[in-house]
Amino acid sequence: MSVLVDEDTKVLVQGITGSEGRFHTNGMLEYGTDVVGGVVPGRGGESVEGVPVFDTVDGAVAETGATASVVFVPPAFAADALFEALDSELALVVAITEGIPTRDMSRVYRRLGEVDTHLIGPNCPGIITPGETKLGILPGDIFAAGSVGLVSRSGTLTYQVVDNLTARGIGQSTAVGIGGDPIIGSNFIDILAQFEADADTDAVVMCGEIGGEAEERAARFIDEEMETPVVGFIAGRTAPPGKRMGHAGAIVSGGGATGTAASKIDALGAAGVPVGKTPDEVAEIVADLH
Amino acid sequence: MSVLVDEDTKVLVQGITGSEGRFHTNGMLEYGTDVVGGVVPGRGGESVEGVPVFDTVDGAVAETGATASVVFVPPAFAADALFEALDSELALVVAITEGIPTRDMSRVYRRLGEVDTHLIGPNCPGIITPGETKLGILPGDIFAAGSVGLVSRSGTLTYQVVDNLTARGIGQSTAVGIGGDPIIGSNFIDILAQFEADADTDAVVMCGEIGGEAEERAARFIDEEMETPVVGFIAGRTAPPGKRMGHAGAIVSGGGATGTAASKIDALGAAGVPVGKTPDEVAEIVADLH
Amino acid sequence: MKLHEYQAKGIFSDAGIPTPRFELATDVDEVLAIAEETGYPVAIKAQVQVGGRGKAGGIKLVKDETEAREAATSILGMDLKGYTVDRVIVEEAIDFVDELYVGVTLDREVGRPVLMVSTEGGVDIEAVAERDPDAIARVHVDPAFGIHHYQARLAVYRAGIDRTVARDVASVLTTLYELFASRDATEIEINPLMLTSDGSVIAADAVMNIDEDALFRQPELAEMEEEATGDALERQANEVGLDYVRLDGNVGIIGNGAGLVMTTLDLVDHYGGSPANFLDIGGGARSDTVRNALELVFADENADAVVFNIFGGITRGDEVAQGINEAIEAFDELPKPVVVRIAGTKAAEGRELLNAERLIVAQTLEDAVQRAVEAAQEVRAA
Amino acid sequence: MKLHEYQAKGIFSDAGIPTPRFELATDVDEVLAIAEETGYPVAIKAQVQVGGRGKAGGIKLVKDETEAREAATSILGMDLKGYTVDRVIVEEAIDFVDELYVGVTLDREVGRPVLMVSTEGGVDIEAVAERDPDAIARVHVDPAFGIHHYQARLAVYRAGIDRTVARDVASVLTTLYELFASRDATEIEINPLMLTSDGSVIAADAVMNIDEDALFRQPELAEMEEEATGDALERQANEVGLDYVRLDGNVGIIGNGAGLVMTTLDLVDHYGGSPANFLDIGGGARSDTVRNALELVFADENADAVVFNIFGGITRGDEVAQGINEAIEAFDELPKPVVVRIAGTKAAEGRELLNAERLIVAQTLEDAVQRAVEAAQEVRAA
Repeated sequence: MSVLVDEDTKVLVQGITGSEGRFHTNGMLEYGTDVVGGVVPGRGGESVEGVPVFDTVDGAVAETGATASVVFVPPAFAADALFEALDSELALVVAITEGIPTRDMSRVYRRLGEVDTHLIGPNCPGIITPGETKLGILPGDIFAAGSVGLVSRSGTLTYQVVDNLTARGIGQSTAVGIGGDPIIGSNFIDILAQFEADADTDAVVMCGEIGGEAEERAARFIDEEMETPVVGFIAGRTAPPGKRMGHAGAIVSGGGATGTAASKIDALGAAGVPVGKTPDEVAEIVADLH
Repeated sequence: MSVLVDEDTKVLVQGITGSEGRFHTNGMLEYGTDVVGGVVPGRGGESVEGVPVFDTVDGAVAETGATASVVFVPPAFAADALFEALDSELALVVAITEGIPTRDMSRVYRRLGEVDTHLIGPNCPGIITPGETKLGILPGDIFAAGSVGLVSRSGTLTYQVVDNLTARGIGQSTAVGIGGDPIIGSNFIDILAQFEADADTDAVVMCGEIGGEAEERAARFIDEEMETPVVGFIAGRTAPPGKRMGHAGAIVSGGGATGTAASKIDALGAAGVPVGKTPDEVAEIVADLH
Repeated sequence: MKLHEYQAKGIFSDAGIPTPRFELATDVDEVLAIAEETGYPVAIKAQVQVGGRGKAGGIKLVKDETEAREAATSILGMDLKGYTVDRVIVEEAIDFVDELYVGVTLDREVGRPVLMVSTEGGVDIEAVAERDPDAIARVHVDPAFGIHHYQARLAVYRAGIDRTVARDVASVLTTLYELFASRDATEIEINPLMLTSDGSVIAADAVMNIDEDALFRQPELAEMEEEATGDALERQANEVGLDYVRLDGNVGIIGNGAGLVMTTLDLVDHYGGSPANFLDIGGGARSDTVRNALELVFADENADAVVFNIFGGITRGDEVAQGINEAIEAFDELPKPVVVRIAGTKAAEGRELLNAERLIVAQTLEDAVQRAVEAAQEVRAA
Repeated sequence: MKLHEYQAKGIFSDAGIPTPRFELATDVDEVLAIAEETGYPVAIKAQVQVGGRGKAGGIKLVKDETEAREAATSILGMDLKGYTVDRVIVEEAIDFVDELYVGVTLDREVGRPVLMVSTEGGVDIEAVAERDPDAIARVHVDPAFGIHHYQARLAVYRAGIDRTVARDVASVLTTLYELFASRDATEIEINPLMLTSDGSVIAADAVMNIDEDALFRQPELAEMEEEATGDALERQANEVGLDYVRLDGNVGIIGNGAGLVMTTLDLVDHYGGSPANFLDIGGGARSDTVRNALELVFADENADAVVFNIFGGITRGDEVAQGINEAIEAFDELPKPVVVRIAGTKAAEGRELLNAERLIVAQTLEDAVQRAVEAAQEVRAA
């Protein structure tokens, strides 16, 4: 009834002693996430919110049997923490950190291609399987368990769509915020493939936005590889070309044939994906599917 | 009747306009090697010994259908040439160049693990399938076609052993000089595996020398994986510990349990590999096998 | 963060890439003095961080003092796509026989830098890319290994650069890549790279965009950022750490999270309004951030009403409401109608708390946007 | 190429690794002056490029001028494993509470650099490695990416270094790796890395071996190489670009190719002789190289006869013979019997050509070695 994470996921928090790490560790524990350890070099032997702290990921994995990690390490040190996580062969790494230099992520992404680990983010809200576990900073109480998968480049927009879904009584199997940075560990296709393979996900909501070609490629994937119905939403339909809208992903390059909201909506439409004009219309379309 | 190269191998020479490159291109052409092109940046459009020169390996492969390359590029530029060859997806690259910095080779070796190309060398005499083709600087006329494979870390020692084999009427399927540098593209095991898989190689001569553990590991491989009989030779039985004997491979570290001639001869013996005391004794043992 | 041409050119030149001689000037007399010293003809080029300066009249080639004075007078102080030109460079004119394009950018699709070379320099390279993609040779660089020299050569030979200058162009390209990596650039290009009659190459323009997330380790470039000019309101936003994007409608928009703010823009349009701006205040809603955001939109003469759309997320709705109430206390009077919508965790409690006397409290996103559009129409009609 | 301790320590210190104060001295007065300036106690350490200096009496800790004079007098000029000590360093004595080991070397088995850390510093690390391999923490570095900081930490924590100094030790290790990569080292280590009572770390020794194949891009280190001391004959060989390895037998050996020369050594032993040296003249046999090689072996008082074993390979046997004939013309008289064996391409023609009046011409490798062993025995007996 979920992808990538469930109640058995054993979670490390890298950067657990920082204010963000500590705060969200608490939030995860409250949600029921099995946080088995934290990692902060030089702080091994301490504990945070009752969770033991280790000096290295390697040591933490050996001691706790962790299978996943959530990274709150500050941008200047985040890439190092990600390499450490990838080299420790965790099944899943969720990078919450915002503002990691693109050059660092380019190297991390290169390494990611060589290991079996899934990386979500960076600069993302994380991943949640409602009622079981959450890895990241998503507000647990707006989610409800169910069978609709959700994948989104954006944080609060994800919450908005979930809110509309939950309000209509539509629960979620797993929701994944993949982040909007220029280089991210998992793209739409990676997550859509997970949902397609999940017997308990019977529809998927995909929230995209202007910039890049990720939505266009996802549309081709949906068309060619997916049976599970997908409903789309694209933010930025009214954004003028050449203006940068907040995070790096949200920019429309002037004159290009791709990257615009129109191009994305057309591509999704051609793949048979209905695209809602408002978040609530998305929920309405999903409700009609059921 | 051979491994890695045969009469169909189409060969590029990287560094063909240098004196070494030109000289040995001539030698290869005389031996019958199908040298289809040379590569020297800025010299595209010229020709050397009737062979067309290209500016890039990529361009040369596109134009000639080359499947292998021999590298004579000077040490300071050799790693760049090797990366270029590896990225062009040639089946085989033979690096003759002596004196490539170890750091450069460490990076090349890292890249090698990601591609399907076989690399022989560097600092090696090359590879020959007698009567068909040679890639490198081996003196063709001491070889004779036959069914004994030969793999060696050393150049002139290879020739010596071949000379003894040929003198006794024992021809060779393919002979490979893998080079004696600290980091080489193909080790004994890589080549032994090729010979084991070759229906027309019915015995293998392996010439090792002191230093490192390559022979010990090869012995384990022979013991566990090979049906084809192997005859060994180890140079440096009388070399005193701690002295460096010419190339980087030939040094016995003081006191270590491996790396000495005794350790290598013991390991081979334990794997059922007879080890000749002189090159001629090697040939004699091979003759007895036949 | 886009560097000025003169900044990027200085960096290129320090790294060994040949550039024309140039000097920065901020008034007409300075322009004339430098031109005299350099020797006519010279180019006078507006230093503003927008594309298409040439077409917009921001670049003039002048052959004597009269022309120079005229050009300097017209360029300095001119409005170039919303930016006031306050400095120009005066640059030696180059006698060229050909114009090439060389650049390095991040290819997001593969997460790697890509080298680009074309013989079609001196024109809009994006137009070239669209018209004839094969006219640009592209070679990706592995970010683990960094550039191999052969890759620069490969790009140059593939692009069909003449063999006589191939080595020089490859060398410039290699240097560009090294700057791209060492300076945390996201884009770096020379267009045109001029080919002179004596067979040498020279960078006639210089573009360099820096990854703002990497400025913490690029102190020298971070200082340059401070020199950047911009729209007054955008500068004011920058000073308080916000990113204010001006648009041309009349409904001011504040929200948290780029995707949600864009969605708010889309809904404004959907309900017949037109967004005046884009303003993302990020996670949570601390009262000082809210106040700064409101001040910016209040100062924007285009915005007739404001919609404030916050999704609580981790921050609880009641806390958000508290922050907003505190923020508006700083204003004796709210100069424009402000519609507030709080959603997410404890949203109902938050809405209860909001100061309904001064704010228009909306229930849903749709409701909020519709009321803001109406309010703006009323203000406009008044 | 192994650097002197003082050279390596200088490089470490420039890179920010804490080292004791030290100065180089070449005579006793200098030693005393530096010791006075530094303040007793000081360590006086022979600068020769061999291991086990301490055990051999090449390192002395002295507490006053009397001891310093005595130590300096005994160390300067002493013979240390065949090397004459012509310089020492005078170094501040460190009051330490623990000794660690940190190093970086190439792991040939995987073709990658490996970081090494142990709490068992100050002793022979190879002995530790053999006795208790787990006492040394090892972490490989990917040569494409270079070191990640976490890798240094991982090695340090795995080795069980105390948390209070872990950060400092990891920082030293990271610097060592960066030197390893940027200076083309093949081995680099600090043994011991001392831990002082105030909780800081300091490099009490410094080992750095440089890849000779990379000296072309390490001009600063290439200059250091010239300072290296060595056996006179080995130095003479170096000057003509050859590598002369002294052994303790009486049959001089020259050949082309390391494997073949080693095989010749083995055969000398096999036939009851004992090799006096190892001398590889590389590919071909140009007459000046042959002459240089012969001069070296003639100058080696241990060698009573010489076996010259050349496998023609690409170079034809007749050309080799020509080169040898030309080379021996430079000698009025050959001071020792020289047995020559030419094999390979055109070997028969070559043997025909050889000057049989001055040289002993052998047919096979076995033949050549046996005749050289006999000749040496005869000389010895005479």
